[in-house]
Parts: sequence; structure tokens; C-alpha cells
Amino acid sequence: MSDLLNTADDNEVIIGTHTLKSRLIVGTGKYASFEQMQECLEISGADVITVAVRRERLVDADGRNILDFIDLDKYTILPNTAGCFSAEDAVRVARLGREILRGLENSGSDWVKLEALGDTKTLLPDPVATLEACKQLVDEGFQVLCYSSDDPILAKRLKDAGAASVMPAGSPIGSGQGILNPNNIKICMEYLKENDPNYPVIVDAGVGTASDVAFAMELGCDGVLLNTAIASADSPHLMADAMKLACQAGRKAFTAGRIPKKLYATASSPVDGTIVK
Amino acid sequence: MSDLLNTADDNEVIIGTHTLKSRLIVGTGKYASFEQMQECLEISGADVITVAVRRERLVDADGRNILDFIDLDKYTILPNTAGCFSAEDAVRVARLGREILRGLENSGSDWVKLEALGDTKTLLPDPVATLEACKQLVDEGFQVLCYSSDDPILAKRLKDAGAASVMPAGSPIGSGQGILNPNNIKICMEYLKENDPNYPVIVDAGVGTASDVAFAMELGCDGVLLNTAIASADSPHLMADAMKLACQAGRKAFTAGRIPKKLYATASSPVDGTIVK
Amino acid sequence: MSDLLNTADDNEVIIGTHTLKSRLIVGTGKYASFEQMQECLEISGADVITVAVRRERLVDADGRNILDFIDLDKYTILPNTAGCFSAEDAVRVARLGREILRGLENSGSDWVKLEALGDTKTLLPDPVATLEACKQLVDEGFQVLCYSSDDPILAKRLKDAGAASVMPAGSPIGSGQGILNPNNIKICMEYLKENDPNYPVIVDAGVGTASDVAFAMELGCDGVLLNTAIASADSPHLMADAMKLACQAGRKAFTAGRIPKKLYATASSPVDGTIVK
Amino acid sequence: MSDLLNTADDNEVIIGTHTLKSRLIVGTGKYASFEQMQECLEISGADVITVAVRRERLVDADGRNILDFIDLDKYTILPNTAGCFSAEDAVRVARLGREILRGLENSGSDWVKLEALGDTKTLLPDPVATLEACKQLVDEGFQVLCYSSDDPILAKRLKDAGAASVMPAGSPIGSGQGILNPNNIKICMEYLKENDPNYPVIVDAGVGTASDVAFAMELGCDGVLLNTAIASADSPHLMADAMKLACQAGRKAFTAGRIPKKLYATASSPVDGTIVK
Amino acid sequence: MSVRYNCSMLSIKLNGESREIPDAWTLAELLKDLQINNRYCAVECNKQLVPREQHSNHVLKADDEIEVVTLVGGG
Amino acid sequence: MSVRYNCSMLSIKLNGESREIPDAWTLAELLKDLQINNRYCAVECNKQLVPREQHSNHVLKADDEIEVVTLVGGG
Amino acid sequence: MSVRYNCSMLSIKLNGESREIPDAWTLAELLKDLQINNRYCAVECNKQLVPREQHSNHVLKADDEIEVVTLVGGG
Amino acid sequence: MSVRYNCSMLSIKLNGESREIPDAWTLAELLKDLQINNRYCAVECNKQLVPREQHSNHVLKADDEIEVVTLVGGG
Repeated sequence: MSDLLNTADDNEVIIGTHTLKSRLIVGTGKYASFEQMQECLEISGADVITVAVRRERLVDADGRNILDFIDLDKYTILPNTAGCFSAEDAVRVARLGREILRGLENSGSDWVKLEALGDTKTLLPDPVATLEACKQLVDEGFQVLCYSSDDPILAKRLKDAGAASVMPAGSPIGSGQGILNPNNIKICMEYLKENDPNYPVIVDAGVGTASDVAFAMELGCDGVLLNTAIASADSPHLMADAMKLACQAGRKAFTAGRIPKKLYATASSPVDGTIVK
Repeated sequence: MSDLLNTADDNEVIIGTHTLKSRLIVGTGKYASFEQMQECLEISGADVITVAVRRERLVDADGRNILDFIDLDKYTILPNTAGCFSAEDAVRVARLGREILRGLENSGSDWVKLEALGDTKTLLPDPVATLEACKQLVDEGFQVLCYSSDDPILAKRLKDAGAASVMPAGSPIGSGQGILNPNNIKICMEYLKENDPNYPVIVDAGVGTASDVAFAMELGCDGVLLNTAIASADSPHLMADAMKLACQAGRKAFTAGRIPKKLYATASSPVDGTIVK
Repeated sequence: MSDLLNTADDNEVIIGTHTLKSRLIVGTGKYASFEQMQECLEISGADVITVAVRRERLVDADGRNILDFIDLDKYTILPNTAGCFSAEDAVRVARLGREILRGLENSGSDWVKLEALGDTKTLLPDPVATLEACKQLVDEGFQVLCYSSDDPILAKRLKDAGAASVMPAGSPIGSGQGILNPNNIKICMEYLKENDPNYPVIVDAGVGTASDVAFAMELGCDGVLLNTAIASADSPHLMADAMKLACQAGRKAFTAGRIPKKLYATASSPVDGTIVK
Repeated sequence: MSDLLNTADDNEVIIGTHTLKSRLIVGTGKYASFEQMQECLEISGADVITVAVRRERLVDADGRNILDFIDLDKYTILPNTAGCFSAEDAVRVARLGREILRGLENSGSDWVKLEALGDTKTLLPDPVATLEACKQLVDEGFQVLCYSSDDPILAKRLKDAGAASVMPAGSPIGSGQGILNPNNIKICMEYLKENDPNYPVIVDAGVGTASDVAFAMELGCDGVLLNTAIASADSPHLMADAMKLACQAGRKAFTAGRIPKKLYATASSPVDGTIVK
Repeated sequence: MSVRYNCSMLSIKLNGESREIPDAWTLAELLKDLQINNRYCAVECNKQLVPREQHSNHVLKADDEIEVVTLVGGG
Repeated sequence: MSVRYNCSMLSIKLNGESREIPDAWTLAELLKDLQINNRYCAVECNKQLVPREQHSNHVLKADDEIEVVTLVGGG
Repeated sequence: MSVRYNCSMLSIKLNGESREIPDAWTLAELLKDLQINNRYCAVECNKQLVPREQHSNHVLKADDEIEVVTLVGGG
Repeated sequence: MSVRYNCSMLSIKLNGESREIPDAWTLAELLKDLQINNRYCAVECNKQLVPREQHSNHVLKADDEIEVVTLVGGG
């Protein structure tokens, strides 16, 4: 039976030099504890997880570091540049992230999730700073995964600037609103995958629940990056499992080719042969 | 790890005297072949499948009967009354379906998916005929699963008439439009589950893809009944797998308790400790 | 210029023996004062207004009656059967309403807005009681405008039972959610206007703002009945004006025949002749 | 009665040094004839109309120029830079447009609708070129109305660059899809009107019908710019009238303060005093 | 309504509340006593509409259930 | 089903089509003649279900309307 | 525009197409020759706007790229 | 970090806060003093990354702005 299913192993997606076994990329922020984070990451089936770069708390609150809870051989770490509001800062933070991952000999030392944000209120990405930082980071040899708005023209410019992947927001970070403008995501895909069907497009930010993830995949996106939806769910473990399943379900539905939408019915049961007419 | 996940085995749902191991009920219509149907049913993980009752084709086209392709021990068959446009006909067809299943000693001989339709164009259910037929069938000892509109007052009347489950349509049969009025489904749930949280409410009809299934489950529905979405997909096998995963994903997301929807962001990365400010 | 606009006077709609000059039917409930109600009714341009039938308060709070504030020659009163939860009660209240209007010699003495509700929590219409009451009232010579769910099969049954108009709910009374299932409204229209294009279909209930009204008219509905949206707006006068304009706008847009929806652009400015290429 | 309505004359909106008497700005492209365009403009009630700049056709097809059909005293012309795909070209075309309007002594000689597009397929605006051109045009003394995506951070940057108005797209030009991301439009408004409530935000592009216009105004936008929706309607005259009414309706509804959205009802008719209970 | 008659009384239900009225009163007399604006009202006796014209000759009996209704604001 | 009997016949309606069958046939004989897999079918006579057990002693009469149904794919 | 001058010519680009014009013509003379309604037009020479007032003293040179534009319908 | 050195000191900025450290300390000495797990950190001096290998020979100067960062949870 299973041979019917996995034509090519459809769960793999290639971003730059990285081959991801899961289309779900999961963040490590906002969990109740490092232990809970560890369990949710494992349940999610993700093999790429994102982290942020912050000042060492020197006088350490509890003396524990997230890295004590991350199996560096199992996970490829994708450092982000969260907290940066200019290209210059984003480049600095990317370098620092790479330095740490090189020290840790983690496979994630050659890429970065570029976030250059507009402001703290909405955490929406700043198109100008993002584009600028993308160019610099590409020059410095980074594989850059750009968190961006769903503006298709900007997405194209980021790809032209060398981005390894463009990651349009479904809706603002942590807003839980899912994909607010499927139309724009479709146009992004047209531009980004024109004569380049395998160019990776990941929906990042705003996903709130399983159906959002499935919907993103049904649009043809290559993956989904999320954090808040799992970490802040009432039961993060269950939601991590839900997201894993939804990501696979959405991908399979996309690959399967859904039925068209019509105003109304076509009978599932044969019309003729009824005893009544 | 797994103990974190299955608090109670959340995939079980009880309808009347039946305990279903899967929340997905799959139809057997419109497949390209009996073989394809058999494979899709197995992939879908469903343990309840629906069938229709039609005149024996006497001079048989290919001498094959669907029952040669259905493992009567593995599946509980849920006969429907598709093709009936009056209570009287629906009752007749229900009796015939029961008679066959009794002969086959299948566990589905005591229930029926009641469909009393308005007309062939839309295959939308006729509220009056459905209610009338429901009362009669309950009197004759059937466990009646009523395919109904998403009218909450009708749903309540069907339950009061003894329906073992009310199955509101997400959208017209085969229209592939998913759940067009979540508001009504929520109100149906309020009425049907008032002081009766385990009363089974199944979304039946109109589901087109995985995210529709996940969304139905996230509304708190107990299951989804679908047929066209799998049978008429470009690759029914893949879509069957997608629907299985989506159903589990949606249920887990519902049980997990999603994050609220807000206009915009709350940072996933900690705000303090950034090197920039 | 004006001759270009009013082909036939498109604002007229015929319901039974009544010719309405405005497609907006406005309710008289929930206003801050009778004076405010009077002003809003006039601003709204409606010539048909609805009222309810209630027990005379005998020991009268302020000795004022709504009828002192309604110009019986200007407005045709449409009495409703709000507060009735059975066919029997709805018929009683309809008779009482007719009796009063006959006494007042108002043109509204021959019709009734039939509301037979499921329960007080949602005030959603009860399909069974509504259908039953409709038949009785038609037999007693009423022109019956049936407040109904958006179930197309029920709508057809009400018409077949003699309803002068079927008035599907956009969303629950006072919920302000506008039209939650345009798909169902379209199918209602197909059924109700099959070989009978002028059969009046009015969206009643749930309209919250101007764009809801315009949208209802763009679906091809013949009119909109609303009350809460005006009476409970911060400024009822302004909202009454907004609703009048929106009703006309929506009707004209429907009659004008809108452009199709497409994924993206066709240039508004001519493509050739640009100095750049 | 009328004094109840027009608190301040709410149809006026100020953009730069221009006071518009209508919140509807209408384009002059794609009409069947200059005559039809003239009639539609008048019916629309717009006092600002947009034009494009194109090469003089030298050997003239019919020897007629649009300007022969535009009353230069009645209308303020807003020239656009359609057809430009770089900042440099947009600036050139803006200067040419200004030169012509100066020659014509039209009040529109000091402003420009800046369009710097990504490509001809989608005609979506290019954020980088738009921002660059905006700065240059502001430096050259233009009042710049920037056609932009609905990216709130870009909108803020355009305002900071001196734009007299930011005009986010509801959906791609001519797509007729209305406002696809109200969430983003709301966030644009928050940024653009922060401590500057009268800063003009106009929805431009993608509006398809009256309810789209009303909805834009209900979001609090100051106006709507459209062309295709009227010019390509089956009856442009009727649609022009519809759009005028819808714009006023939406504005009044916004000003009036709509009722909140709730899951279900609050009775319009008083609950107590019914004869039945 | 203060009871101030010197004849035998009978009890009816008026708008859901019981009330004593003089024996053999007609509906018209009841309404007059209630100072109700006849034009704005309609009356039911035991769930049966009593048309305006018959008020004056409709004699009330014990335990009659009278409903006197008018029009109020409604959606 | 070729007609090849030498006794009086009577006409019934089977699945909507009229058909000649030998007089006094029982349902069971009809089904056997139709080579129908009895296990997969149910039979109605004049809109009344005839349970499996009674097939052999249910004698067919003229103008009986017989419906022989089975299960097919359905939603 | 039929060529009918008996002086040396020079070639310019007008609205993207090459065109022969008499040497030392000014913009004004070109426009007059094109019978263009000056009020409705604006002119660019080598991507630089030439204001209306300077048309008469702007002498054209070989290979000048002239754009003569007007207003047309647009969104 | 209690100050307990008997040599001249210089002041630097560490993670935004000013701090006295012994003259001529190298980055490596600073980190050791801070008991920081070197593997989990990266260091910047005046906005320039100082690769791990150069910590031991990077001599700190007055008013150097040092940032010592690590990885934390993030989206």
C-alpha cells in the first residue's frame, strides 16, 4: 500500500545546500520550559529549528542555556536576526549567529533567517532594510532565508538579490490569523517559481492552527515556519503533533490535486438505478 | 514521548452503539475502480464507510459487486438513502439497506445515513422529509445519522426526534467549497452539545481538501464524512492519506486549544537582550 | 444625464399587491426614542416599516404609543409575529396585527412578516413552525413574507406554500455579521426566481453596515430588511442615510453588471505608447 | 432633517493643498468612447480624475484628444506615471504630466499619482522604485500620491519620504477582487494616521463593485480611486452612479459607528409583553 | 382599577393577570374602563380574535382569557 | 431470461420493467432464475420489504411490483 | 511628413522612430510641422523636459531623442 | 565580579554596561573571568566580530564596546 503513496519522498525540501526531511520549521521561543520545548520539537518532527541571538545574561538567572536542550546532531539550527531594525544590525547578528554555530559545529552555520523589522509594535518586516541586508549577507556567503511581507514584487527582488528562500508572512508574527491574502501568496509563488519550480517558498509567521498550515501547503508553499502557534497553545505537545500532521496532510492534498469548487452538488451516489424514479 | 500525546485516545468517537476508531467516514462512490476504492479506503484509515442502495443491474455489466471489494469484518458499512426525495422512499431504502447488511452480518445493520433530498440539481437536504423520515426510522429501531443543512434549529429538532447524530453540510455535496458558514456550525454545536458534550456532530458534504477537514475538526466537530474529495482527486490515494492526517491534525489542534487571533504581533523572540537597543 | 440612469425605475419592487418605492424595509425597534425612530425612518427613505405586536401596557409608562409617531399615509406598516415560537401563536399574532391595521386603515393590513422562531437565545427561525404558519396564513388571505434560514430547499417550500416573499437571514438577528453564506443566498435565488424573475427575495436579519446591504443587493436580492444596524448604531441618523445610499448603490451595481474577478491586473492605462519601452 | 446628517461636510477630503468635494477619484481609461467617459465622470460625482501620459500619436487615428472631453475648470486632473518601471522613468513622466497641466492651467499641475510598477503581468507596484521616485518627486515640489502595496511598513516609509497620500492597493489593478487584506489596510491606517488623523489614505486598485467601495470607506479610508470597475462594467453609467452612492454610504456608515459583530441575536422586537408566554 | 361596583363580579384573565369585572360586561365596556385607545388595539378572547365591530355585543364570561394588544417597535 | 416454460404465465414488474414469469413462482425461484447472489440483495414486493427468510414461501401474484436491490458505491 | 526641403538634413529620433528634419530647426518648428496642438503636449529632448517657453529657441541637433507626449485615459 | 586586582584598570562597555577590567587583558581572559561557556558564545568588539581563535590575542583597550552573545529561543 505504502508504495502508492510516496512517489518521490515528498516531505523533503531543499533550501540552498540543506535538505530538510520535514517541511515544518519550528521556533524555540516562548515555551514554558526548555524541557517542554525539547519535547515539542521532537513531536513536531521538524529537523530545522530557529533560534535568536541575544546578549549572554552574564549573571545567569538559572545557569541553563537553550543549547543544553538541543541535540546538535539531530537539528540543523537556523539562527534569526530577530530584534534588528536595520540592515547593519541584521548583518552583525547574522555573523554572531554563524560564529556560535561554527563553534558548535552545527550544520546551520551557513544560513540565516533574515528578519529586519519595521518596528516593535507589529514586528512586520521592513522591505528596504531586508533587501539591503539580504544583498550584504549573500555577499558574505550566507544562505539567506528572507522573512518578508507577501508583496510579490519585493519577493522577486529578494530572490534576484540571491535569497536562498523567500518566506512571506501569512499574517503578522504571533497574530494567529493564518494566511490573510492567499491571492498574494499565489502571485509570490508565480514569480518565485517561474522557470524554477523547486525554489523554496516558506510561509513564516501568523499561522495559528493546523488548518492554517494545511492551507499554506495546499497553496503550493514548500513549508511552514511557526513558533507561537505551538509554544502558546494550551497544550503545546498536542499542537506540535497537530502541526506535523497538518503539514504532511496539506502537502499530500496539494500533490493529490483537489476537486474544483462549484456552486453546488454532483451526486456521490449514482443517480440512476434508484428505486424511486 | 507518546504518553504526552494521547491523553484519552482522542480519535475514538461514539455514535449510537458504534465506537469508531477513526473520525473520518469515507464514501465508496465515484472511484475509477473497485480496486482503487479499496486501496483509498484502507489508506484513509476509516473504519466506517458509506454505501448507497440501488437496483441490482440483473444483466450485469461486469458481474462484479462492490461487496466483493469490502472486508465486512474490517469495515462497518453505513448505508445511505441517497436518491430519495421523500420520507416514505427514504424509509423504504433504509429497510432494504438494513436487510442486506443483516444478510451480510455486518455491524452496520442497525444504522442508516438518512438523506432525504430537495432535488437532484443541488442535492441539498429537504428539512421536512428528513425530519419526518428520522422520526419513522427511529421508531423502527434505526440509529439515524441525519444529513442536514446547517440550520441550527432543524439540527436541534432532528436530535429531539431521536437522531443518533446530526450531520450538517459544510457546503453542497461535491461542491468542494469546504465549510461555508462556520458561524452556523458553531451554533449547531451549541444546541446539539448543550449538556450533552459527546453528542456526535459530523460535517458531511462539500469538503474539498485537507484544510477543510482540519477546519471542521477545529470547530469541535466529532468527525467528517466525505467521498467526492478523495474519489475525484487527481490522485485519490494521496488525497485519502491527506484526509486521514488532516482529520487527526484538526482534532489535535482543537484539543490542544489554539492561540487567540489578534490584529498583529507578539514577538516570538524575546524583546530584551538585543544588542541593538 | 439622468435619463441614462433610470432605465426602468429600478428602486421599485413588487411584493404581493404592494409596490415598494424603496428596496429598504426598516424596523422600528430599539431606537432611543420615538422621535429618533421617526427621523431615522424618514432619512432611510423606506416606505415599508415593520412593527411588532405586544400586550397593551394598560397602566402606561408614558402614555405614548408608537403609532403617534408613524405617518400612516406615508408608511405601509408590515406587522411581524416576533416573539412567537409556534405556528399557532404566529397565526394568532398575525390576525391581531391585521385587526389593528384594518382599524387604522393602513395599507399594511393584508400582509405579515412571519417569524416563527426556534428559541430566544439565537432567534433563528424554526423551519417547521414557519412552514406550517405560512400555509395557514396564506389560507386566511394574508400575503406572507417569510423570515427564514438560508436553506434553499426550505425557501422553495415556503414559496410553494404561497409565500408572497421569502426573506432568508444573512446572519442571526442583531448579530451584525452581514451575509455569512452568499453561496446559499445564490442557490435560494436560483430556486425562488426559476421562471419567476420578479419573485421578491429580501435579505432580513444580521445586516450590520452599509457594505452588507450593498453586497446583498449585488447578489441580486430584491431588498434588505434591517433594524438593529440603524437603531443601535452610534449615530442612527447617519447609519439610516448610509443604508439608503448603500441599498441604491448595490442595486445599481447589480443592474450595471460588474467586472469579473481575476487573479491579477489588466492595465487601466493603455500599455502601448509609453515613452520608456 | 438634513441638519442631522451633515455634521461637518463629511464628503470633503484634503490631500496636500487640494480639497476634494468627492471621496471618489475616477480614472479615464478603458471607456468605450470619450463621450461615455465624460458622462460616467459626471455621474460619478468625482472632482478629481486621473489620466496617463503617452506619446502623441502624431499621425492621429481620429484626431480627437481626451482633453477635448474634460472640463478643465470642473475637474482637477491627477496625472499618473503608469507604464513606468523605474524611479527615473516615473520622475520623467511626472514632469511631462506637470508640464501639460501647467500649459492647460489645470489645478492638478502640482501633484502626481506615482506608479512605479514591478512588471506588466501583474502591474503590482515596485516598493523600491516607488520609494525612490517618491523622494525625488517630493524634492522637485510635487505633491505625491503613492500607489503602493498594502505593506504597512512601506506605507510608513512613503509618508516619511513626504508623500501627500499613500494609496494602498485593495487587490491588483483591474482584478476586481476588492479588499483582499483588510487587516493590512487597518495596520496601514494605524501607522499613517498615528497623531495625524487627517492624513489621507486612499484605496487604489482592485475595487470591483459598490460593496467593495463601501467596505473600504468603512475601514476608515479617506477615499477610493478606481477605473476598471466603472469603465468595464456592462453599463458604466449605472456603475458610476453606484460607486458614487457606495462611497457616500460607506463613509456615513464609518462615521455613524456600526453595531458590533456577535455570534447570534439580540431581539429587535422587545422580548417582554408577548401574548404567548 | 379600583373595584367600586355594587353588582356581582366575575373574574377574568386580562393580559395574563386575573382581574375582577362586573358581571355581564361587554368587551367595549371593559376597554372603556381601561381608557384604552380603541383605534390602536386589537382584542382576543380565549385565543380567538374579537373584531372591533363585535366589542360592544361580546359579553364576557368567567375565566375568559382576554388579550389586548397594540403595535410596538419591532424588526 | 429466455421464456421457456409450458405453464400459464403472469406478468409482474421487476425493477421497473414488466416481465413474464411462470404462475405461482415464489420470490426464491425468481431470484434463482435471475442467478442473483442472494446474499448481496434485498427484495421489496409492492413497496414492502420481504425478509430473506420468507423468499421461498412468498408466492408472486400478477402485477406485483418487485424491487431487487444491492449495495453500490455512495457518499 | 513628406520630405521637401532643399537644405541639409539631420536625423533625430521622434517618439522612438528616426526622422529626417531640416538642419537647425527649433522644437517649435518641428511641432508646427507635425501640426500638433501645442497646448495638449509636453516635449522631452534627451530625457530632459523642454518647457513650452523654450520650444522656439531650442535648436535640434543630430541624434536628439525627442519625446512628444500628451494626456490619455488612465487609471 | 568583585574587583581584586592590584594593577592599573581600564573601563570598557560589556553588553551595554560599563565595567572595570585589568589593563591589557585579552578577550579570552575576560571571558574566563566571566565564567562564560565559550562554546555557546560569540563576541563582538566595537561592532566587529572577534572570531573564537583570536580571543586569546585580542587585547582590550579603554572604551572598547564588547558584546557577548549566545543563542536563545526564537521564532
